[in-house]
This record gives sequence, structure tokens and C-alpha cells, in this order.
Amino acid sequence: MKNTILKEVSKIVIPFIQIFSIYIIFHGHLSPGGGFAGGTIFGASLILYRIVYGKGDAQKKISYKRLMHLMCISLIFYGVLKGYGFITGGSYIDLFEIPLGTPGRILSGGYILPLNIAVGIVVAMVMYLFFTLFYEGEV
Amino acid sequence: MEIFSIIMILFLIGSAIAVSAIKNLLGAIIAFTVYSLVMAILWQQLNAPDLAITEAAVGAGITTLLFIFTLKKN
Amino acid sequence: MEMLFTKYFEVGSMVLFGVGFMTLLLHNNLIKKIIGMNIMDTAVFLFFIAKGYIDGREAPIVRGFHKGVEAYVNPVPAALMLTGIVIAVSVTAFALALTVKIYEKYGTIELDEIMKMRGD
Amino acid sequence: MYIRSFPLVAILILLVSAFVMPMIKKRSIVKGLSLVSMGISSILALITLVYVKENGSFIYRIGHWDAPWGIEFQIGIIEAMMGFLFTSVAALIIWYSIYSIHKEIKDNRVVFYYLLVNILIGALLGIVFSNDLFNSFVFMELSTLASCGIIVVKDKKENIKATLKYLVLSTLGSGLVLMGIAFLYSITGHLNMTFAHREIVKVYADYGQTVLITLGLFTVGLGVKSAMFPLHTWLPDAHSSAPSSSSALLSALVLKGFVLLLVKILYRVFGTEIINQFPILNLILISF
Repeated sequence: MKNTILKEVSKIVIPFIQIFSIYIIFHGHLSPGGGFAGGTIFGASLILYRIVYGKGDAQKKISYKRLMHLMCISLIFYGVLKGYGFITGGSYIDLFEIPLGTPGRILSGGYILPLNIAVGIVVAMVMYLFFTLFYEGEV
Repeated sequence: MEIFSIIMILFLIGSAIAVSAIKNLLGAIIAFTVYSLVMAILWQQLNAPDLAITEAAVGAGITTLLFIFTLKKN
Repeated sequence: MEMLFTKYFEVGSMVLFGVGFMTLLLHNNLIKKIIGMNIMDTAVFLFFIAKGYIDGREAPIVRGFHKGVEAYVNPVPAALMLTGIVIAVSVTAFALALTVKIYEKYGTIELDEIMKMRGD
Repeated sequence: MYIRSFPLVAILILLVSAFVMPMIKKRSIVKGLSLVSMGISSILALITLVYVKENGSFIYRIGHWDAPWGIEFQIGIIEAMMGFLFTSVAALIIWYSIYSIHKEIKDNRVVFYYLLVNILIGALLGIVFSNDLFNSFVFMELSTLASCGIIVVKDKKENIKATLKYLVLSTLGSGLVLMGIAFLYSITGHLNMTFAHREIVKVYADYGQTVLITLGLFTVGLGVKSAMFPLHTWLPDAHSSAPSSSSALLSALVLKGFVLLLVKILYRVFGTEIINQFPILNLILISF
């Protein structure tokens, strides 16, 4: 799409959308939000980039291979970390208990924050994948 | 508060019936977007703000986008 | 009978479930079928959330200090329905992808015409 | 003590190894990884079966919370047996499909086929072991999507039609099951099967109509998914047009998972006392 106004405006808007989505992901374990909602908003910013700048520029930033690798590594990370938590909890091994967290402090939630970040990455990539597959048939 | 919720539910039922009744497919999709937005407001009324955020981002955003691109292909 | 007027969230969600079910079952157009599926799912979510709501209490978010269990609404339905929304979105995307494929192969998205054609 | 966590480990191995596959380039390594992960989980299920046979059934909590708040697995003799059956049959089918799959589907879809098979078996094991209603629902939807995926992977004309029929009918069924879970939650206030049973035995006399509606919703919803007699119309198309190895998986394992879930809901949540008051078993077993 060759529209100067769209390009200039989206150059300003996209960073703000991404910062808002990161805010939502980071506050997910102590206040409303979380990986899914934040990841959807992050995916929306990627979709906006794709619509405005076209296929070529977007493929330089996120190629199919990079997208797949990010998604799979996040999923494996999620599975291994959550499985570790499940097994230590279920077998009554008290290696590392999840702290309950105090409201207002982001880092006090134990490993729910890394899990939320992994979920956010997966959801953003999946939303972008859906969009590209429906819009042009390829990533 | 209560009156507002009742009006929103009536609006919700109206837009759901509109989806079923409108012949034009683009009109039906837009009615579904209205439905999702009203549902997000209703969940905020029912004290579930995280669901309201998710529904506004997913139901009114991504799902509508997917529907419209599917319609464009046909 | 008077519960029809006091429990209006539940009544509304039942009506919406019926409308969505009928749209899913009776319409021939695939896009309308998928929208009907979405309406049915959100109606069940509304029913769940309305069951967790208690009048006069606030959202389950701790602001500053914890006020005790009696001050907040039930947070379990909200957590469950978040999962439900994720499932609904993934099923919707899968069904829409199938719709695009159907249009490529058959040239129509009306289900009764597709069922008449022989698949070969 | 560690043997008790083997059912969970089997599911985790299947689900984690599924997502290693897209990062591997060579097809033969992907096939081998799928077979090896399925074999490991079937050995774990066998050890669990032997353990359960000696020590009796046990309850395993997932995470750090006890039963009414957290999710739990209940593994008795039938769950352990079905878990071993599912994983071993799936391992044999994957062994067969290694030699036959390239004749039926395109070469670039082999990786996704094995990914979907691993997810499908993991989700079925989840349905079998779980003692929580909503958790079972999530695994149910996951297995429905995965089984739709392994039907449509062949990409023929009648294939897509059959998958669409299956998807529409099974979303209808899952909507009905979710409504049933909502009714049950609003009567009892629990999602855990043991606690819901404890509550519903106390109160079912006051909620006769609601219990009847809930039973009907569960039976029809899971009946559509497990293709019981009047609700089986999607089955012939879907099973006959799928690739032969996924047809074996579908008719041998997927339907039995849903049948087992229906049996668990009828007998573990409602109990014989409530079922005998309604003609629900006559309807399912066609015995008058």
C-alpha cells in the first residue's frame, strides 16, 4: 500500500501499541490482563505493520522460519517449566514453591511472569500466522 | 445499573437475531462485531475485567478480521 | 415464574443459546453457521459469569491491601471462561480455513449445494 | 513415590515432543521421534498399570493445590488400562504409518501429521486420566481439533467436505457439553468429579428437572462426539476418506475416549442412585 500518511502515522502508533501490549503481559499475574490478551494486542500491531508496509518489509522482520522457531521454543519452554512445577507440586517435593506475590510488585510472582511472556509470544505469532494465511495464503 | 444491564441484554438479543435474519453476509459480520462489543461491556458490568479486555481484543478485533478476509476470498 | 424477571442474566443467556444453536443448526451458509457457533459459546460464557457474580461485591483484584474473601466475586468462572474464549477462537479460525478450502474446491459456501455435489 | 507422576509425565512427553518436530528438517528423524516418544509413554503407562494393580487406585494432584481448588488426576484400574491401551495401540499405528504415509499425503505435510498425532494422543490421555470436568472439556476440544486436522491432511475434495461435517457437528456437541458443565457447576458449585458427586447426592431431590436436563445435555453432546446410533451421521464420510493410518487412530481410539468420558460422568459424577431414577441407560443401551 503506497500511502504516505498511513506509513507516517503507523510509524508513530505501532510502538505505542506494542508497549501497551507488553504492559498488559507484564501485569497479567497481579491485575487484569495476561499472556493471551497482551499477545493478541501485540499480534494486532504486527498485522498493522503487515497491512501498511506490505509483504516484503514484513518478511524481512519476521520470516516463516523465525516465526516457527519462536513459537516452538516458547511452547517447549512453557511445557518444561510448567511440567517442573506440576511434578514438584504433585509429588510433594518442596524444591521451589511459587510465591503468592504482592500487588504492585511485578517480580514477586515467581515463575508466572516467564510463563506469561511465553504465552504472549505464542499468541502473537499465532495471530500473525492466522492473518497472513487468510490474507495472502502464505507467511 | 440494573436498568443498564437489562437494556444491554436486550441489545445483545437483538443483534443475535439480526445476525440470523440479515441476508447480506457483511451486514451479519458487522452485527456480530456489535454483539462482541456489547458482550465486553456486559462482562465489565459483571466484574470480570480481564475477560472484557480479552473479548474486546479477540471477539471484536481478530475474529472480525478473519471473517472479513474469508468473505473477501469468496 | 418470577425468576424470569429477577435472574435476567441467566434468562438472556438461555435465549442467546437458543438463537445461536438455531443459527448453527438451520442456516445453510457456512459463515453464518460459524457466527452461530460463536454466539452459542459466548452465551454459555455469559451463563457461567452470571453464576459467579454476587451483587454488591467488587472485581477479584487486590488494590493496596486484601479485604478478605467476602469482599470479592467468585474468580473461578472468569479464569475458566478465558480458556473457553481461546478454544472458541481456535475453532473459529480452523472452521474459516476450511471454508476457504471449500470455496476453492467447490465454488460455493452454501451447505445444501455442497452436499448435493458428488465429491470426486 | 515417583511412579505416581508417570501419567502426567507421559502426557508431557507427548505434548513437548510434538513441538520439537517443526524445528527438525529431516523427515526420518521426525518419524523416529514420534515413535520413540509414543513408546516411552506406553512403557510409563505399563508401569502405572502394574503399580495400580498392586497398590489400588490413587489420586494425583496437579500443581501445589489440593482437590477442590486445584486440578487432579484420578487413576484407577480402568484408567491405567485404557492409558496403556491407547499409547500401545497408537505406537503400533505410528510404526505402520512410517512406511505408508508418504503414499497418501504430500511430502511437506508429514511433519504436521506427526505433530497432530502426538497432540491427539496426549489429549486423549488427558481425557482418560483427568478428574476435573472443565479440564476434560479442554482436552476434548483439543482432541477434536487434532482429529479434524488428521482427516483434512490428505487435501482431497470429499475429504474437506467430511471434515466440515465433522467439525460443525462436534462443535454443536461441545457446546451442549459446556452447557451441561455450566448447569452442574450452578447446582453443585464444584468442577471436581468427586466433590460434585458428594454435593449432587445431597441436593438432587430438589433439582429434579435440572438434573434431568443436565443428563440429557451430557448424553447428547458426548453422543454426537462418540457417534452413538442416531447421532452417527458424520462418521462414515470422515472415517472412510481419511488416510488409512489416521482412520485406524480415529475409529480405534478417539471414539473410545469420549465413551469413557461419558461413562465417567454418568457413574462418577451422578452415581448409580441418580441414573436409576431416569431412563438414561435404557436410552443409551437400547434396552427396554
